[in-house]
Amino acid sequence: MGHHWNHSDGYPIEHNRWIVKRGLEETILVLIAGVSGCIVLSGYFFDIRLLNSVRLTLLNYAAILVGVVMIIGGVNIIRVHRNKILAGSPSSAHSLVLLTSFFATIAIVAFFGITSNYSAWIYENVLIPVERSLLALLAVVLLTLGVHIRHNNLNLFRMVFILTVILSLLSATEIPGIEKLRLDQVYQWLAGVLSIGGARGIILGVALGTLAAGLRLLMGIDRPYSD
Amino acid sequence: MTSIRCPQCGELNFAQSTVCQFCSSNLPSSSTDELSEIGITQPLRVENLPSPKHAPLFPSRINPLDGINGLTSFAQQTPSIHPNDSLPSRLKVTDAQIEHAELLRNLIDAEGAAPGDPSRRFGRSKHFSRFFFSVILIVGLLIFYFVSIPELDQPEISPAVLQTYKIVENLAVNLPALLVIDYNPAYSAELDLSIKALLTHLARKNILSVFVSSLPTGPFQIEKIFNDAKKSRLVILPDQSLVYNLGYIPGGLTGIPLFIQAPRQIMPSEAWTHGQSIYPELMGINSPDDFSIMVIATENSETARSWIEQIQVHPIGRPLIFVISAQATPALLPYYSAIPKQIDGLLSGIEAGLQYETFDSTSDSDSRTWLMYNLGMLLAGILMAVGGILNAGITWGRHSP
Amino acid sequence: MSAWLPITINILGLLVVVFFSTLVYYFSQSRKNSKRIFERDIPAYSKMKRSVEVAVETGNRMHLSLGYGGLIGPQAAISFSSLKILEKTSPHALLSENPAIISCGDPSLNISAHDVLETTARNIELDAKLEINQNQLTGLSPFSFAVGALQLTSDRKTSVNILSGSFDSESALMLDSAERSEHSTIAGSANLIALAVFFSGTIDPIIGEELFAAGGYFDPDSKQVSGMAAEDIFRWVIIGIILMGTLLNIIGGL
Amino acid sequence: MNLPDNILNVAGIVISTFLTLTIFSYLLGDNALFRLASHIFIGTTAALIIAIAWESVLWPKLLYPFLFGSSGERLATLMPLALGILLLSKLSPRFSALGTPVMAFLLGVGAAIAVGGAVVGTLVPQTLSSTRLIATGSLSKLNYENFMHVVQGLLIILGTVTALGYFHFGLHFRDTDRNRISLIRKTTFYVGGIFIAITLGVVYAGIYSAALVAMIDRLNFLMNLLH
Repeated sequence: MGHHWNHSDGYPIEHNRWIVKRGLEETILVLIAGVSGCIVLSGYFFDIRLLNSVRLTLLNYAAILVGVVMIIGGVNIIRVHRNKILAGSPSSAHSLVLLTSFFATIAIVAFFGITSNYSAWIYENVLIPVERSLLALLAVVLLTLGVHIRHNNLNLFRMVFILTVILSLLSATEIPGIEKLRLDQVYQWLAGVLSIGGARGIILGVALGTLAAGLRLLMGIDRPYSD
Repeated sequence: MTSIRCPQCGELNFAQSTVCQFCSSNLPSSSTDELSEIGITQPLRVENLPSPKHAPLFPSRINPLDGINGLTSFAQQTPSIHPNDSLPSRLKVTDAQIEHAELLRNLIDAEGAAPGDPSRRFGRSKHFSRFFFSVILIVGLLIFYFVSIPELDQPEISPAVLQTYKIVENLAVNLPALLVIDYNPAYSAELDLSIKALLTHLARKNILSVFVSSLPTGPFQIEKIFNDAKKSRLVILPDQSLVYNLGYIPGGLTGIPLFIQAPRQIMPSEAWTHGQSIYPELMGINSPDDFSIMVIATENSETARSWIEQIQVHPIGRPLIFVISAQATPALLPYYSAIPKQIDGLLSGIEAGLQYETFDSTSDSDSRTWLMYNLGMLLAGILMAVGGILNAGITWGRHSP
Repeated sequence: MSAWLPITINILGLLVVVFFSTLVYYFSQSRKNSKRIFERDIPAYSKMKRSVEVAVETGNRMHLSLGYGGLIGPQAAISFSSLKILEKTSPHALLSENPAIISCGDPSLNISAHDVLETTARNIELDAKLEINQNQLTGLSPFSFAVGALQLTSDRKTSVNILSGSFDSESALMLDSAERSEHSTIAGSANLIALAVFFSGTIDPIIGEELFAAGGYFDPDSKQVSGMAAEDIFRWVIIGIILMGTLLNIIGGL
Repeated sequence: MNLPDNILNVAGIVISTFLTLTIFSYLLGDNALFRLASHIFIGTTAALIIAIAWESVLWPKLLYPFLFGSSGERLATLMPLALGILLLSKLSPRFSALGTPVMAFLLGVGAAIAVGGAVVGTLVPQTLSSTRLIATGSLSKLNYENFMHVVQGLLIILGTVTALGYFHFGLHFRDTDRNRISLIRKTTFYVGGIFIAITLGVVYAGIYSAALVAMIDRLNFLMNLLH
């Protein structure tokens, strides 16, 4: 585990014991992941009362623990930026701003309550404008990317791609004159027929990949949890 | 140790490379012209080797002449048939090369900035065109604030919107509706329109709308919808009757399977008790089937897929409607067009919102927005077409002798 | 139809899971030591290896962004595969003069990434201590994550940005800033929206299912490729079912 | 101590205008103002999310029942509480090993949710529905509608099949020369790639349209200030 490697100082016996211990730990971890996973997974295929209630309990635990994980995440963010400030990195001023806004918001929410006007005010006047503006930036960014599409790697697929983009954009407009081009009928075929096929293929592929990755974890072949 | 940028693909390569490791095109020899492409700030000198406190560039077990340990093992493990896959001797760092790097380093210091390579010029032109496009787009969109607005007829009702409207119109009145607000604040401009139109429709039919969200910011978004609805003169919401904010689904996406099966178990109990004190009809709710309809609003195709998949496991015997951003539509069409349908109704993008508004003639948005939208799409289409043709020309010109 | 459909779907689903896991188990146990070859080369992975090598040799930094998808839920599988990429690249990227930096937008992913980094550091006997800033949770929502990661993508010491995992349209901002600072970018996702952005913004995007093949393309031992082999078999089974079903459907109608 | 609404409104307009303009300044290049706004945004978002995690998960589902609930409720929350405390140990490098079993449990549940959903929600139903695209009997009496229906169905099926085939890895356990790749595979690859490119093109236009709406919203917001 995480702290072992500091202490494991290459003495053979110590080392062997450590390996055995690790092996045991690994097995236990695999069992925990496998059993809990299989119980949850079984609920997708069988409807057995006892199994179902256990499954719901496990899901409930997971849902609660996600809340704990969020708290851990918050602490990590604070830590990272505290380190930046302490290290006097060039972005330490920004980190200071981040921490200030973080604690100010926490204070406001804690004092006035999360359902108060002030919490809503923060959402409406900080989150909404920033996120919408960032999304607005994307309009320009996407336009630039689209025009400058890697022209030294312009292969067949990219040509089809950019052609589809242009047709879709033009067909969406109802400006008099453009609509006479009857591009909307082309778009009907592109979006309503051809793209459904491609999308379904990609989605099925992703489902296969998900199946493989998930089952490998449940079977203990992949062990991202064991450090 | 120095690096050189490939003029074709703009990737970093070792200075000793004669062929680009990425696009296999020939690299120019290290003359002073390419010196400006050296991406590294420090040449490899003994005093520059990091102290043992930091990650060792040459850990003790590693023979410097092999490059970094395990680096070449990459190539050995690699099954791919790429011609340049294995790492030849160009990773070796000989004293001569170190001196060479030193020499190059001094030369750059002497030379100062040399003209950039094509990829850099490409980058610069990109900076320029980004600025250029932003000016065109913003000025173009703002023009309708200064010239008289030409009349543009509202989008004609699409079959999907009509079908969704009919589904809502035929709902049982006595059961509440469940609306899931799963979009980030960024997309509220696009999706609020449809949600408000739906809310108006439900309110007109005197149906209680219960809101939840699997996004932590969702509850705030729901409150915003309520406030906007109150402000707007058109949406029929007398002092927030007929709407209730059930709040955040604990666990977010993780909580969805549990919410689908046992909403009472996962949502905090006081959310229910408080709701029931205001709306007794909430007492009968034990599963999503007890709602008359389920509406899920999201901009993220993954979130939408998660909901569809989990609902498919425990099918709700009620209509399932998606209010989605235009970007997620293609990802959901396979489910919408599936036989039997996995989604019953679909409202996608700003058009759907504008179309749905016309049913209750509650058009909240001014005609200018629709006009700006059309112009924006047109501008983008034209710019991309012209730019694409120009780029193709440039590429052709560059590749042909 | 809808009355009997759910039952069949559940039974079919169970069969799929059983057969798939049997195949995975079989292939993971197959002790064939002969070299494994993929008919299809995924250029992004070869490029990823080389970019990391060049970055390490030239003392530059790799920035690996794992996306905002959580490990505890429907997006788990995608995040596993991006963790796999971290596992495969970090042994080399950690040795650089400027060691790798990881960014992600989900706490659970952040925790697991830290575990992976610690394991790697132990395995390569890295005598430098892992900095907390080497594994950053740059934000808790998709947009705040992307904005927070902009600093890392455009960092002067970074020479390669790898984006793999759950992304959304905001990933365009990260691509853009990487372009601005002229770093090479390798990106892959299973989300159609992010894929569209990557398709126009990067040379060789990793598209959908290819992302799950990271382990196999990095080191094709029987454990890594077992999933891919099973996927290939199931792929053609599904294609067969679709074609046969359609044919029977048509014939039945005539 | 409640501020009057008009002050809140004015402050809100000032702040959201400032944030919008600073974010838009990114169009001129990455700058300090943009970083300032983005750090305020990151800090505020994190704070609100953590507040929600506390308000609607940890307090009502974990701590409140444990502290003030009936004995039954306390017993029920004992397990998640213990798991949560173990998980918190991930915050300290020395004890992080204690949290690993909990992570194993969470990853197991996560994998199960992903696999179950992918199989029962996508893989099986999407495959089955692809076989029903061409309605039975549509070929028996051929008129224009039926013909178009059949053509569209065939195109969607072609797209699905080839796009799924596009991802074929073609794993061999012995060396093979590349020329031996069958013609079917090559065709599948190219046709599938074209379908995928079309799909992504339509998506790209969709992203731009979403971004454009945000851009229009921001411009309207700024212009309404002037008017």
